[in-house]
Amino acid sequence: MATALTDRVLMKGNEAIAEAAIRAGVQAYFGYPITPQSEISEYMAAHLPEHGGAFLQAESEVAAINMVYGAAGAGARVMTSTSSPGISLMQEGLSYIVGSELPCVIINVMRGGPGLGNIAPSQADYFQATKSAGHGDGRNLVLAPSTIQEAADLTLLAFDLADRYRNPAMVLTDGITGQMMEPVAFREGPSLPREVPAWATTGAGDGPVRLINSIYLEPEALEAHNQRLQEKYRRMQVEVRSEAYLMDDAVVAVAAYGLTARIARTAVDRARAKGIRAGLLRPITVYPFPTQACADAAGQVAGILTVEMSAGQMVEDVRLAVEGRTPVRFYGRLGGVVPTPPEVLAQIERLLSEVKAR
Amino acid sequence: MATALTDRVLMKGNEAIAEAAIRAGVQAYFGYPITPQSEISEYMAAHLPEHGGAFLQAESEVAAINMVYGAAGAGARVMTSTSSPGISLMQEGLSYIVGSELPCVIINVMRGGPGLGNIAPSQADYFQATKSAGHGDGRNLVLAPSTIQEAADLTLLAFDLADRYRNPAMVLTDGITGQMMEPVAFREGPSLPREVPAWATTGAGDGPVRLINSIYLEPEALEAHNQRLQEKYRRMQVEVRSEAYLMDDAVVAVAAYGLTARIARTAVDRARAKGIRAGLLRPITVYPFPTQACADAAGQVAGILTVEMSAGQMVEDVRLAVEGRTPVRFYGRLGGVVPTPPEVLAQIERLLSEVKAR
Amino acid sequence: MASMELIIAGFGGQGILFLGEMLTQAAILEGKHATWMPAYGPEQRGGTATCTVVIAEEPIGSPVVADPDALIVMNRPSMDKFEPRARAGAVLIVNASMVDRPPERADLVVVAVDAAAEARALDKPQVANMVLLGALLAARPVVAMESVARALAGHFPPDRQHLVEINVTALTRGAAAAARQLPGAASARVA
Amino acid sequence: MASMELIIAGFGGQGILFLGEMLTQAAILEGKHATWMPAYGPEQRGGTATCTVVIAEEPIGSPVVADPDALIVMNRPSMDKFEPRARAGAVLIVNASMVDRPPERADLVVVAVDAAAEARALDKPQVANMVLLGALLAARPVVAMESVARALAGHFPPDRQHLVEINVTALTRGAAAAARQLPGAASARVA
Amino acid sequence: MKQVFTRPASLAETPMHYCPGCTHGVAHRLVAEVLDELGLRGRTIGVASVGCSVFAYNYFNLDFQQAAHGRAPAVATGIKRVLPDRVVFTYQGDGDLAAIGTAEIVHAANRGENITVIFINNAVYGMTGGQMAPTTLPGMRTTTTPYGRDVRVTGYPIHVAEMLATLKGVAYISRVALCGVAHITKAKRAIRKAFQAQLDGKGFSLVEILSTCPVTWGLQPIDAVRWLEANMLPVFPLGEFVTDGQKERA
Amino acid sequence: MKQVFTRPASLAETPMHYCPGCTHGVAHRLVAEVLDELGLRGRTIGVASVGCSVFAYNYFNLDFQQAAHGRAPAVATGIKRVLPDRVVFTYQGDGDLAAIGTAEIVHAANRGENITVIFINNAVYGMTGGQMAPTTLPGMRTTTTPYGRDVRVTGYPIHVAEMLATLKGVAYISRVALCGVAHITKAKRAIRKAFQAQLDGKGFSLVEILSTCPVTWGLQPIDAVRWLEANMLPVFPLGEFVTDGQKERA
Amino acid sequence: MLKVVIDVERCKGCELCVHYCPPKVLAMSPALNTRGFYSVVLIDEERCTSCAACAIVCPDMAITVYKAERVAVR
Amino acid sequence: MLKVVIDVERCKGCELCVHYCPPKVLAMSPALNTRGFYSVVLIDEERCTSCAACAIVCPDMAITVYKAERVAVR
Ligand SMILES: Cc1ncc(C[n+]2csc(CCOP(=O)(O)OP(=O)(O)O)c2C)c(N)n1
Ligand SMILES: Cc1ncc(C[n+]2csc(CCOP(=O)(O)OP(=O)(O)O)c2C)c(N)n1
Ligand code: SF4
Ligand code: SF4
Ligand code: SF4
Ligand code: SF4
Ligand code: SF4
Ligand code: SF4
Ligand SMILES: [Mg+2]
Ligand SMILES: [Mg+2]
Repeated sequence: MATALTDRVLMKGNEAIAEAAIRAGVQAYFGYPITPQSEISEYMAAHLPEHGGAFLQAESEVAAINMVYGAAGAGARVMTSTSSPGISLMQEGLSYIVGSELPCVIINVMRGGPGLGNIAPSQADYFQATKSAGHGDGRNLVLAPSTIQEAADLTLLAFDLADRYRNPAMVLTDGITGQMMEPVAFREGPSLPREVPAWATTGAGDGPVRLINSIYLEPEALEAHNQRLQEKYRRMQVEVRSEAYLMDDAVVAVAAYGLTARIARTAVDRARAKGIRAGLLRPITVYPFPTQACADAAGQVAGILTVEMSAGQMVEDVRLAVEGRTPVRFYGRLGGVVPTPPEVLAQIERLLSEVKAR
Repeated sequence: MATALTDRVLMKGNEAIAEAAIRAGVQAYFGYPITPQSEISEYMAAHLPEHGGAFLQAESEVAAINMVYGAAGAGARVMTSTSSPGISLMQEGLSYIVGSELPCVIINVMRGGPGLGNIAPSQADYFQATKSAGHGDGRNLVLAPSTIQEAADLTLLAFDLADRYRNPAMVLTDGITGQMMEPVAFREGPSLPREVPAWATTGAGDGPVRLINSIYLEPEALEAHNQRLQEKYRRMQVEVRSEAYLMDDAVVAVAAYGLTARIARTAVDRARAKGIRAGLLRPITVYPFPTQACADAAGQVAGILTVEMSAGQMVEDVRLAVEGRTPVRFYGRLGGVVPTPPEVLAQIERLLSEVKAR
Repeated sequence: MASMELIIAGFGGQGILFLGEMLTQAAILEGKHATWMPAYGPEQRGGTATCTVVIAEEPIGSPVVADPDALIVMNRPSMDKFEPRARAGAVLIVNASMVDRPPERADLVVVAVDAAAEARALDKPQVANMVLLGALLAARPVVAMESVARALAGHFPPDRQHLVEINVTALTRGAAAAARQLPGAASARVA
Repeated sequence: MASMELIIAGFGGQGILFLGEMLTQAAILEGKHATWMPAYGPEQRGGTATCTVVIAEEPIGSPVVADPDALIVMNRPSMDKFEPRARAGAVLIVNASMVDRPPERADLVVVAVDAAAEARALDKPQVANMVLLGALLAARPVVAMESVARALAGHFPPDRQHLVEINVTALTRGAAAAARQLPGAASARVA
Repeated sequence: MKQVFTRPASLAETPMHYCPGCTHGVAHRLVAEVLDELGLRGRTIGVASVGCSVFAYNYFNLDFQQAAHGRAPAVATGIKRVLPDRVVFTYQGDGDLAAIGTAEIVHAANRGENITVIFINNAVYGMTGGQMAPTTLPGMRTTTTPYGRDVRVTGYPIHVAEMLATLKGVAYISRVALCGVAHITKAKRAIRKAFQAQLDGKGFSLVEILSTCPVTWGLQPIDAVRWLEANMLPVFPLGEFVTDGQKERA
Repeated sequence: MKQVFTRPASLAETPMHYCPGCTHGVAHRLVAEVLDELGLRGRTIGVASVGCSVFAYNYFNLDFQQAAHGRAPAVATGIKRVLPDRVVFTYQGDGDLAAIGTAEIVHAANRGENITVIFINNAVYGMTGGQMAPTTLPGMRTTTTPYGRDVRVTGYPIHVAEMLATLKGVAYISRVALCGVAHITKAKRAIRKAFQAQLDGKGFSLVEILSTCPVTWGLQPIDAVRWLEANMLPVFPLGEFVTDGQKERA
Repeated sequence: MLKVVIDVERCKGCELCVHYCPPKVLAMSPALNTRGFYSVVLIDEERCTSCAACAIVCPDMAITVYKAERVAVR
Repeated sequence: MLKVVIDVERCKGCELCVHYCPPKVLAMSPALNTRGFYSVVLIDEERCTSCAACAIVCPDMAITVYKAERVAVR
């Protein structure tokens, strides 16, 4: 799989995601334009039909997610992409998708909120993505790429995980990762065409009929269904992925994901350059969350600094993992402002001095 | 304010909420039918016009929440009500409402999910209600009544808090509390008509124009706006409310809200009858969450049992408050199944024996 | 006895919710605490209906009852479903017109009333539910019959007040039928 | 020097994103790591445009640069906004045709090129951006001019390959103009 | 003895949960008969909506998807786009299709989405207990118009067939009623034409079916049929609004 | 010297962010002139939508609300229901109104909601960079129809004015175009009639305005106007579709 | 076998068939089925024409209709 | 004062006014405004009829039009 660095192509994150999906064998894409992710739709419009897939611009995000439901239920590899307000509109559909256990991929290129906000990068939809898929107790699998290479790789992985667990998989990224360019090398997806699942409503033949459904009128039946789902979420824990950078001898850890993680990485490098033993703990899956990795770090470091482009969301998962065993501090920028390496470095130093003072 | 017990009227929770809203001076109601809360709409249809208010059945929950936005922005006391799938559909509108800082009241009579689920009671929308109002970093104020009297009282309070903080306030309840009857005595709301806020777009006169808006294109401007919002959420912490029942000498605490809390209360009574020093910690506001009350309890009891009609949501807030200082166990029923007092009692006993075994 | 955890179960259309409501209202008129909780099946018609009523002197915790100390079962499926859940010593009122088997448990106070027949005797089939409520109150006088009469009076609009009487008559008929089956003390209370 | 954190800023329509892309592509062709990050204002036309390019031998952390070590400023507002942010010792390439003031800081390596005039001299106003890139590479040869030429060749479709030459010419003109202002060592590298 | 009336194979044995006399059951049977007659059972996918017909999947002997309230046309689009050679239909009520699902039905029609829509107009939200629908008649009492629908406040009964008939993607649209044998027979013909349009690849087809809801109307079943005849027929004229849309427009 | 052309008072001084030659600016001015002439400045509330006109509130000298994408008619409804004696209008693009906002516009119209809608049809999503709109012409290239709009896949340009004209709650609907002085003058007359209908309490009024988007069409402003004349006028016929709806129907 | 066979357990007693039977040969039975509904009986088979109107209007597919087979006389 | 006054800073150089001026008395100016747009000049005031066509088509309200006031001769 190792690719010579020069074999890589320079691509926007949005386009790399679209291309990765095509290579993963996506058979249908339904979406509605919204900045900063419209390039995904545009790339699909230009290229998916030539690969035999269906591209359709839906009349809204509500329609798009329900088209995804229909196509996924009919057994196709399918995806949609949008940005924050669009994800809000998809909450009901997502809940139906988790309830009916349909595999599909959703891309959220987060932008500044709340409301119309702006089109600058953000990480303020973390709770919405990780804590629940709409109403009810459903969950999305959530993958958070930090580079464009990873955006492509995780898009591919998202399709596989979605199929493996019959569950929506979300790639949670941001306006900068969507809009920036970086070299990327593509891997090919699973063998095409993948098998049509037996549960899919393909209207084929005279065998027993198939049903895609989330209504269970009897509480006991709905409870049993939910228990199955919860049991599945527990099984998903094996998919947890995270990266530890310079954590071996770290006395202070930065926890961050996505764009913020790579900014934090530069800050960690600068801290090391100043002789501070900082490390980076980077969740790659944010649901399932790398609780164990955080808990382990808690036993080692003098403090954890969580950095997000939000008012503090992932930091709750860090705190839940750490359970008070080490101080957890938070640094966030809001509304599309991106933290810079010097800012993060300053926070690392501040955390250290705070910890020492105690 | 004390009312003779016999002055009370027997009413369904849904109707009591509607009547309380009318007494609070609600000027407009927009909603879309959904079980188990349609009685709220029906009561409003029958009675709001005679109080000079506007009742309109919207074409959807999406339309309803945006009508609420318009009416709230025009300075009216306004509310909507729905149940879980409808709340999912309102996520974008809610995010606009928090972003534009509009006061309004939203009732969520939770039902079994995910997806279409069923119409039985549930508490599985806790994360959705408390962690974020749609995309972005916005928050709802969230009140969780445990009796019908409290449903009426908290509805009234919701209007006041909404106005005080220019923020949506949600009454988070469930299908049983909405459908059951219990005696209720009504308090009158704030002086009517309340003053039209100066920021409202009333199209009145030739003064400076007013604007209701959530777009701030410059990241720095949106960050400043968000910081104002976060500062407001910090101020809201003074509104935290919870009830401690038999906690003074408790060695084990049950944490539960809403319907589950009253079931837990019976279980606590039965535990006491068996000589177990159990107590109940009941959040009344779930956002802001009574973190301090939980933290205090953590210092006192040998363990906390959190009971919910969900797969475990509020328990995260309990854990965040407790920070590992006492074991926190969870007992949940799903999909519309309601935990019974004997089940909860068994869990209390189990927690105690577990704790003793250590 | 001032408290009760009652489940009423049967077909939709048998007046189950109304029975529960009148009982609950009667308790409230007496200054007690009370909750009324319905549970329906999905169908608009012909489904099953259940109603749980809790009456107590203290504020009520759970309106949900797992192990009732009183039961009114209006049809066979309800009998099959709820009999096993009753607390030891609970009162079980059986609608003999619709339940074709005797109870299996020996630890319950059982009263079987042919409510349909009693109601037919009054020429008002709709009041079978009040017959059963009367039977319940005979066995477990958690509220006074008089309070139920007041609740009924409060329920019917002015132009339908004449219906109060027939309902009260049904109540007393049910109580009388039950009294015949109950040990002396309880029947004395009914009189 | 093998790494660079560059911000290019000016009006939309000045070819800023393209400049950045060609530089980034050149770095990649040399096997380096590189990121290109745009930032626009809300307007479809006439707004401001910024592009950040980071080039490094190691995987790149932050694609966001707070304190650039290289700057190309294409108009006065960009000069005002970004000059104060440059790291000490950074290279500052000034588009003299649009920036009507000298820099205020003394700790920067400044090269001012009248890019419009240079491009006009080539009868191709559109290549002003390449003139500035040439100037940058003269001052900070983070990639070889040759690699930019290859990037340009890779960019233009077959029927527009003739445009490669004029762009390369603009590059070298810019480099030459810069060389005249730079201390000996740097200008030697350009040759 | 020859059997002259048989249950269609596309219908399952499961007894239906509908209220006594509710014509949802008749509509189900007509669709199933048409699918049988056209030989489509093995290649059809139905989409159930949210309304009293939410359990339609239990009654049809077909692959089915249950769609979110109002979104059946989007779900059907998703299916049809990935399985263009299958027959796809939705079965939707007037709350589902004409209120919350307005955008989805309009755009499926406008795209000429090659699906068939069975649209049950009973002038009310049946499943949730009888609230006003967009098709509720002026003056009609429902639980959310307790004093009768006031058109000045809530507008007029919406004419879905006529509105969609203005869209170019539509191949077939008609309105029929389930009152009496003759109308039921006509309704079946309309349903057949609608599916035939899909089979011919002509685009979007829809049959609006005036149906009874005895329970929420508060009427005995036969009185409900009479009420439909007396009150709904004058407001919702029967007939074919588009018969060969795509051809005309090609 | 007498000033024969003045900025209307209902318009603020703020320079507009629209691209050179974009006729959004003309539409703004016409609305403001009408509000001035009818003396409505002090009692009007505008609702901006999501599209290039999202900042309309900066340009109108009026109380304004900015609505979520497509939901302006619902927001306007909320305002009008609590302030029935104020004048309320929405300003929406074709993506906003005819795609995501279809349900809200149809139901506002059907309810006869007493508001005025200014509907800018430029056949494209301007703000997001030129994707297909429901009104995009057959064969037209956009960023999501890179090979031209294929009507078999995406359907036909939707005719909003004609579709809404079938609804009974509508008092006034017309379609005008912003190409040249005569058309602009007619457009203003239509806008005036629409607001007059609201003032007269007649119900829902809408003016569909064919407008240019030079940038995403890839044309110079004057070529964009010519393109509109040559390509949009034949597809979207101008005229009045409903002129006194409520009266006719009363 | 009767010309009209009613599946009593499917019947919900809506009476639509009774109303639409042209010769009026159907009637409500006084017996309840296990779901609590009265169902329908054929009271005059003689006059039944096997026209199937009852089955066509029955919403619950509770009716099967048979016709005496006659050898077609061409 | 000129009959047609152009607010150079508002003008975006779209040329619509130039095109729609009946006597063609407007032209693009070679100067850029501070926002980077070329703007418009009145090149032949004599022939300007103060018809306001330019102002009516201008999307940016960059044009004010004046007319010489004549005493009305009735
Ligand atoms: C998002 C959402 N909103 C509301 C509901 C509640 N709901 C269920 S069915 C229904 C309306 C059904 O009416 P209709 O479509 O006319 O079907 P009918 O029952 O009359 O056949 C509603 C509003 C829901 N399930 N989901
Ligand atoms: C829920 C949601 N979806 C998508 C968007 C992105 N978006 C912004 S404007 C727009 C379309 C604008 O097109 P139109 O309404 O035609 O207005 P125009 O810009 O052409 O004037 C879209 C899709 C959004 N802001 N919110
Ligand atoms: S409520 Fe109405 S539509 Fe629903 S099943 Fe009953 S009669 Fe039919
Ligand atoms: S993108 Fe189009 S509609 Fe938007 S401002 Fe520019 S020209 Fe106007
Ligand atoms: S077949 Fe015809 S005649 Fe015989 S019972 Fe049925 S409707 Fe009546
Ligand atoms: S129509 Fe069908 S369900 Fe109704 S009474 Fe006749 S047989 Fe029974
Ligand atoms: S007023 Fe008329 S004549 Fe004068 S410049 Fe303008 S368009 Fe031309
Ligand atoms: S129409 Fe207006 S903006 Fe365009 S060139 Fe003329 S004055 Fe300038
Ligand atoms: Mg209906
Ligand atoms: Mg547009």
